[in-house]
Amino acid sequence: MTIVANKPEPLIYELGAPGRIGAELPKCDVPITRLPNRLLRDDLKLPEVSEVDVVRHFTRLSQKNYCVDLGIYPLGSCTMKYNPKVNEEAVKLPGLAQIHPYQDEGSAQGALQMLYELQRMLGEICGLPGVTLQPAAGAQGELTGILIVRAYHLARGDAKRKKVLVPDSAHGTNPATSSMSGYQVVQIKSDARGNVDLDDLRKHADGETVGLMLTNPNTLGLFEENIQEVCRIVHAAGGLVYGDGANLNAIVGIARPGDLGIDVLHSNLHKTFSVPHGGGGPGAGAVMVRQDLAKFLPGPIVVKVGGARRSARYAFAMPKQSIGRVKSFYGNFLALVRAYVYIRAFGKEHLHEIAENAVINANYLLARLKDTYHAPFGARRCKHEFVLTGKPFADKYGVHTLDIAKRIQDYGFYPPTIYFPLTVPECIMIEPTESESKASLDEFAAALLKIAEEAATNPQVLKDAPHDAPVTRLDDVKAAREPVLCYKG
Amino acid sequence: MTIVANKPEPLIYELGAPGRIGAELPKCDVPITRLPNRLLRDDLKLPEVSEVDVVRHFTRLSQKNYCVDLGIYPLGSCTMKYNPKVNEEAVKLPGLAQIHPYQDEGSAQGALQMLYELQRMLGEICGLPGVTLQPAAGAQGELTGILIVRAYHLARGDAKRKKVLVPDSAHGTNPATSSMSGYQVVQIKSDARGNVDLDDLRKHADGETVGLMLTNPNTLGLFEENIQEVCRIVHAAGGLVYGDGANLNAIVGIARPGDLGIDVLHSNLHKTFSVPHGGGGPGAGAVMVRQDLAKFLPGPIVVKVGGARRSARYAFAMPKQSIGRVKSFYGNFLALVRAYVYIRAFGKEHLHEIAENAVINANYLLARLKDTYHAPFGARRCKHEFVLTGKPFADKYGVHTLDIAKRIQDYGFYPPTIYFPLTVPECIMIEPTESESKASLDEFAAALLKIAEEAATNPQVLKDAPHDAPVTRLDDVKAAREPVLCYKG
Amino acid sequence: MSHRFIPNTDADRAAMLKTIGVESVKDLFLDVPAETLYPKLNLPRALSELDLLREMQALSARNANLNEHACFLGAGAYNHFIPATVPHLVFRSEFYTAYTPYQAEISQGTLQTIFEYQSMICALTGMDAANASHYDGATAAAEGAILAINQLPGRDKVLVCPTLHPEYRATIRTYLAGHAIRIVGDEDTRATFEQMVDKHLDDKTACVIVANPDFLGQMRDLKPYAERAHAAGALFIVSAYPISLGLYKAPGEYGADVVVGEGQALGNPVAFGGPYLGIFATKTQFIRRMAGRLVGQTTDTKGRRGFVLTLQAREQHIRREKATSNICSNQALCALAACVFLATLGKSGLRQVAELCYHKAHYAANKINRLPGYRVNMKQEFFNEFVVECPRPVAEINAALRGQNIVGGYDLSKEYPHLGNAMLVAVTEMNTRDQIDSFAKALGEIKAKKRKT
Amino acid sequence: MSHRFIPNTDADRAAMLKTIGVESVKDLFLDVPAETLYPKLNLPRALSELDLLREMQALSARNANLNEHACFLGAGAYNHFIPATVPHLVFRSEFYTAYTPYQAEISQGTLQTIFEYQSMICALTGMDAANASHYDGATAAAEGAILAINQLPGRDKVLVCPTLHPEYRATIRTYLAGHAIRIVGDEDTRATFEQMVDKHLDDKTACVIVANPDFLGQMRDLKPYAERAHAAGALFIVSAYPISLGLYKAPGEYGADVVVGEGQALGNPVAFGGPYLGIFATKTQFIRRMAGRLVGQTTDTKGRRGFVLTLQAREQHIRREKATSNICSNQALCALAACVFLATLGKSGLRQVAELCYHKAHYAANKINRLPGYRVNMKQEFFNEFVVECPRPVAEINAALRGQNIVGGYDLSKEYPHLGNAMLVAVTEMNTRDQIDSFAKALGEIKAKKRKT
Ligand SMILES: Cc1ncc(COP(=O)(O)O)c(C=O)c1O
Ligand SMILES: Cc1ncc(COP(=O)(O)O)c(C=O)c1O
Repeated sequence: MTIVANKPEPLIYELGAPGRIGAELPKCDVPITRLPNRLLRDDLKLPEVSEVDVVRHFTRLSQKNYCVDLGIYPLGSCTMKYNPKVNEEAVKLPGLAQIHPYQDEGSAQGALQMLYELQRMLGEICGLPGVTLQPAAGAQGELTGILIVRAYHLARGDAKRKKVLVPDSAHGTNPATSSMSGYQVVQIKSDARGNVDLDDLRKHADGETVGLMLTNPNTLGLFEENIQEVCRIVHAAGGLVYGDGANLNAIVGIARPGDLGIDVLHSNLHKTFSVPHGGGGPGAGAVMVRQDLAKFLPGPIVVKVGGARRSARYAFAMPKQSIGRVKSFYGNFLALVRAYVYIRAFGKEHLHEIAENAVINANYLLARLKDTYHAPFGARRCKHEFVLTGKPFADKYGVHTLDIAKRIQDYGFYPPTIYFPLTVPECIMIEPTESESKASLDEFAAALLKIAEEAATNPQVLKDAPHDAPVTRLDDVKAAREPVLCYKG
Repeated sequence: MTIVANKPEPLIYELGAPGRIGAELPKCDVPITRLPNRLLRDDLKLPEVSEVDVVRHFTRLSQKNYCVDLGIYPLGSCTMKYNPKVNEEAVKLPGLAQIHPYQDEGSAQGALQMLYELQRMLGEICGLPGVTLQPAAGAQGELTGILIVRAYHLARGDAKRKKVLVPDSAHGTNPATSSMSGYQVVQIKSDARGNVDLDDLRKHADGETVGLMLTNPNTLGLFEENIQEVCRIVHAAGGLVYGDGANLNAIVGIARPGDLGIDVLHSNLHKTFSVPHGGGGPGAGAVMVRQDLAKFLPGPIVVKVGGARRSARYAFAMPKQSIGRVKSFYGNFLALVRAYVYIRAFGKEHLHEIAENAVINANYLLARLKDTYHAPFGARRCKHEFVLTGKPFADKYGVHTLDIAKRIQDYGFYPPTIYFPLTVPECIMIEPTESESKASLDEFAAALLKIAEEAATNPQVLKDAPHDAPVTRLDDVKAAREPVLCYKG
Repeated sequence: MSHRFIPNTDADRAAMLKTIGVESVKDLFLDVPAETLYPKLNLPRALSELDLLREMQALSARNANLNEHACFLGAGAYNHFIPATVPHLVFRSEFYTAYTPYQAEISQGTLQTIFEYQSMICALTGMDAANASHYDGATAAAEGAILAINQLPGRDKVLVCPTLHPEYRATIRTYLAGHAIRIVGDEDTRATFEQMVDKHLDDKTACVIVANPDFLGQMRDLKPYAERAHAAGALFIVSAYPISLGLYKAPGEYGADVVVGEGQALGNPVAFGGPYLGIFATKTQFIRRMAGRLVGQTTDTKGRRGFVLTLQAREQHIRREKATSNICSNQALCALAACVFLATLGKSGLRQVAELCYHKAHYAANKINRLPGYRVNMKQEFFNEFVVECPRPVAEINAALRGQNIVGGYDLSKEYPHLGNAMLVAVTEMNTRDQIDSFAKALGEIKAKKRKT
Repeated sequence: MSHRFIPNTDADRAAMLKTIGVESVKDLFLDVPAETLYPKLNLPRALSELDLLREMQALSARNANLNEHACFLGAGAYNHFIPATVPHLVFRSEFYTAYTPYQAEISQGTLQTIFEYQSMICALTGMDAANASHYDGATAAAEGAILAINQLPGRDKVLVCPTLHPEYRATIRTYLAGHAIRIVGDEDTRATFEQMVDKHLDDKTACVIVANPDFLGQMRDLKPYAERAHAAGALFIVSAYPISLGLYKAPGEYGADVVVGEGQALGNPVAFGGPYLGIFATKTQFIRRMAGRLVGQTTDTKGRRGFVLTLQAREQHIRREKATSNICSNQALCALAACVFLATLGKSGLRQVAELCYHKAHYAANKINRLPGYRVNMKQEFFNEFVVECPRPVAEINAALRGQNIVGGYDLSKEYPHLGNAMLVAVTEMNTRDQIDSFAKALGEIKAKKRKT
């Protein structure tokens, strides 16, 4: 509600009063035991508010947020698709939400079966049959994957490989993962068409190469045109190709990374498979590998133990040469439930429509915008997303991509990803996803075209944007210079 | 979200496109039967939208609404208290939401027990042991109650009574109910202290009098100081006193209408007992009566058939001389569940705190405002609500109560009830409820005091209000003169 | 002492009492007769949230719920699919913790959704205007009768068809108890519509109220009857089952003046009978006689479209004793559920649901009709509900079915004794073929058992 | 052909392809190797929403859920009360369908709630700064080790206590697999903390990681150990169980440099192990070495308070290979649940929960300790979890308990073989006295049974 969202909301600590309570617990129904006084705390600085205070505070705050359920959220590389509501019904079921990870396998066969089927379906969709569902997000999938590649080399007795090749357009998690895994990062150039520069790749792919981390389609939204050659080069050097499957939404059901030559892949289930993004997470980062690499997967994974359809039983098992575990338990289980529900909702008949519509939508938006905004790779068809550059506006009117992004908010939309990938100056990266209709894209395009006009005629209105949000532009520098990270009250 | 709530939202019919779908049903798993073509329709003008369209449309629309969960909602006479979230958990339970009203009583003993206990608790709280939970709202409770009074007179063979006495400050439903029941309405004056004018009452209470419909505390927020005398007068004339319990929140746990002399009472469970108001309903309007009137209650009601605590069984039964049924089935069941949960949450220890805090809050707000706004009954303590009059502002600055109400919105609050009761010119009727904290009342008072200032210094800003809502002031006259009541497309 | 639902602390209260100018809270209740103050209440003790939830779970567990039982019971309350969008959107607090949109500018959410609901109901029923809801199908029917009576002063007869829901007929009688109105037509529950009309329709008749499908499931072309009613100068009121309207002609097409109905099936759970949704729609000429809230379109001072409560001069808060009805709070949230339900299913989805009901019900009827001892009149047109003549009392059959997690049909023996051991069976899209087969099998076995003994 | 989650119609697509300038959608995939296009996928067929829900209900029904079972299992995942406010608020779409608040102005809801979460975690742990979450307790512990290693270059040893959760120790090992770091201390699971430290702590030690309460439930005053770690120049990292912090001293009070922990217990359901919440908090001096999102307070151009992601130069999207971690998506919604949980319970509520856990656990331990054949070390300080020496293998006992709808404790035989037949029992406020009594009774009977045979 406008009139409320516009008001500043106090911190929860600034609400309430001493002695006010928001919950009552049952009376203690057992005899009291003496408390160990010397170990106890004196005070606890938590809020003292009533239930109505809590509800109003967070309800009001929620209205200071944009979200997918309000409109297009075209954050490039994030695949902010619509999250079907049936997902949320499924995760409330008591036999899914209220089961303990250590309870006996025999008393959790439904959960194990679901995990098993999800492993199988993801393996099938990606063309890589070994699957772990343990990683909690894409980045953790990357770490998992690179540690599997490491295990692969070590198992062959090859300890000399130290370099991970990473294209310059890669997401920051790729190089960060490589160093977390103890490797050096070698950056590979892109060519003029946005592909991996084959010469540069050949130059660096050698006996020290652990592998290549390849995002395909890449973060420019372009499908690697030489994908098979790229994989051949890396494989010839003895390395493996790690696929960053963040952009799987572009090809899901249409082409399988495994068929393209990828050896190890993560998929951000919160992107392609509609797990809501939760304001930053949780997601899930399943990792799929070639059959011969399955023995290195972190565990436990779920296996079928005997029995045909009806009598099948499922159990947890540790792969033989497992890299270990990457977190406790079995992954973000309820996120996995959502991914499972989503895949079953599309089924084999409809799965490819996701990618088709995502790609049509991106190309359509690109077509609508590219005469006005400069599209560095506008000569190519894009996949699920595309990049524009705000450079001409910066040069001509002193209006930066940040200003454009802020102004977009005034038109009632979430802005695209900006300043990424780093290879494109003043980059604007747009991913509409298949959840948008043509009408929605037309509205969004109209706003961007209007803003382009404003950049020329009234640049200040961009620089002062946003005007209509709950706050005006916030001072990032101040926040970092004198960090205030918690309530001092 | 401001930037979204400010945009006009198309009608659902204006969204979507031919062939778009929002749901799929399971395939038909039985053989097809020929359809009776001559009875079938040709076309059905329903929306064609996808699930994401539906979700966004209604999510956006929701943000064009103020609600209790956003802040104070001081609609006088409506008791817009906070609705505890545990209520909403309870009504989702499958054994409450997913049971059929005609299923065997033996398979619904939990539901019947709950209804039985609620009947008993409401009877206890009101001091009137005969209870029906069937009425769907206060107004239907009134109809039920007056028909019970009618049945009482007829059962005594007294068919001559035709007049229902209704104080001039009564809610519109009271006179409307009287005529729906086939009676004439005789309006009774209020005296200078806001009580029923005893002389006027004596004048009209006679052998033709069916009874008196009394709201106590009345709609001025005042407790009837002569309550016992009022009841005596009516009883002496052979009439019954019907209590409109809309304002029960003022005395719940502190005084029982039955003890005060009321014979028949309805309670709006959505007011005193926290059933959420649902944008207009559903509520529930239980009716409580003296023991000797219980035989007239509409049915079925729930009775206990044999058995002590554990072995008790519950059944539906029709009271012997029942007025019949006032709707299908047994009342707004899930609303009753909420009321039950609410009463159990307070229990006998805390129930009176509801009224105490509601009354403190109202008197506090009255104290804060009465020097600035004219409080016609400011000399008296109020109960859960009070009235002000905007007349001085109208006279001095040409600013009307409507303008004040509209301006309140700009301060981020829902306005009070206005122009009711009709006995107070330019009336402003404020009911804060016990759900507000002192801090919340202080904020609200500050806004009202500021507006009073503005009325003097800048009346136009009131007349043009609201400024910050999703729309500016709407043209009621146009709506009524050329009614557009459905989408014509 | 603090309670979690009351934010004020002792300190707050003390400060407030001071501002008010009293010593203690008791001083605020001096106008209440002292002897009645603070009664000792025989109520249970307060429960924490956890204990409360456990209490409710325990109550819930003592009821047989339709998630775990196959349901063949309808008779005015139907177990239909509710898409996840419905609870998700209806239980946004902005909707469910608001009230009647008196202040239009900050209630556009509620107002626009009601306007959309009205539009959808008009589309379903073929009427010009629908109100924002009545309490349920029964009270909507009663309000329909009142509209007719008010519209046609001097006419004092209301004709109700014997196959109008028994509870609707009862409700109409209660609503009109205080008025000199004769409610006739259902004296003989076996009378056909023709017989009933022949007997009663005359120039004193204000309206004829009939259900389609009727309580026994029969679906008819009512055009001839509408014409007879109109010829006698009476209004023709149809009580319709909204899911059937996904498939069948709108009552407006065959002459209804008022369409009422139980809207529960549109996105509201069966919930032991409530809250439900009273549908009420009529033609332009009767709008000003309608009861209940109406939302109309208008513009704001900047010319933008907006919505307001309109034609309020019909209502109790303006007209008081002259109002069309005393209705104030209604079933708005159930109407919102219907609106979201109809938007989600849309044109094709509602038709699909209706067709599934039709095909499954006919499959079930055929199957049951072939069981020895059971009979269904397959000649009769029906939508998703039909009468089964049974070899034993329905109560006995239902008791046996319960043991197999089946909720059997409605026992017609009390209201329609002439039908003998008759069960009214409803089938919806929620009944799988397996469920229907098991139901038929279970019925078949009950018959068999009887033979053995 | 349309799917309910894809709004574009054939007509939309045709128009769009025309604007794009291609004939068909295939033309947009010409850069994909042709032979790989449109693989035949061995997947099940699409399901309607109703069928999907039934499928999920069937899967759910095959798991024994804790609503219907008394749970005495903890070991890192705890069945605690979740107030209704938590799901109600967390599942407002504005929160759960948003993403990382990159655009601060229209993400103030997420940002302010994270800031509040950070503040509450600081209050619980006694630290200066907390991040917006890690994946879980295990990964938070691993990131703690990495912080220490980065902070103290040249030190290549991480000391982990044998009573740190086995899965946390495993995760730390995996996380550091690619680095020349020795992870030591848990070789001998029976070693006391003193023995472990005596053996390993030296000037190569980057940090000491210890849990309080530890995996076996023991609660200790860790001050002396913190002092020893600090004396050796190492960081002291404590893994804490947040519910216990409602009662016990904050680790910051006894010298922790970093506090990590599993935050699931704060408003998140056990959910078969995820999503959970990795708590990570530290002192001001280490802030710039922290991984993960951090929210800071600032002002807008009009001077109003607002919140932004800050100190991003630590993170992968800015620093790439030099980042403190690769973490990007985190567990924000679980942190929001914790924030709402802590706000609702507040100062007194969290203490109440902790006390209930304490008293009930001690009641249970006493009771079990008195059973013949069972033993609990009542001398040892514990919060709500304790080790029970059992007369038979725990797997057998648990199998027997299952028949009585009891989920027994954690079987320690694999990870702590020296304890013999030992069961780790957790008791929370969710366990009623009745449940505890039944549990003890059932245990007692298991012993008895053995005697008979
Ligand atoms: C290309 C790419 N790789 C990896 C990631 C990291 O995934 P996550 O955020 O799930 O850890 C992202 C996230 O946005 C991404 O876009
Ligand atoms: C005093 C009074 N009486 C009766 C009613 C009617 O109650 P309901 O809206 O529940 O029908 C109201 C409703 O606001 C009221 O305030």
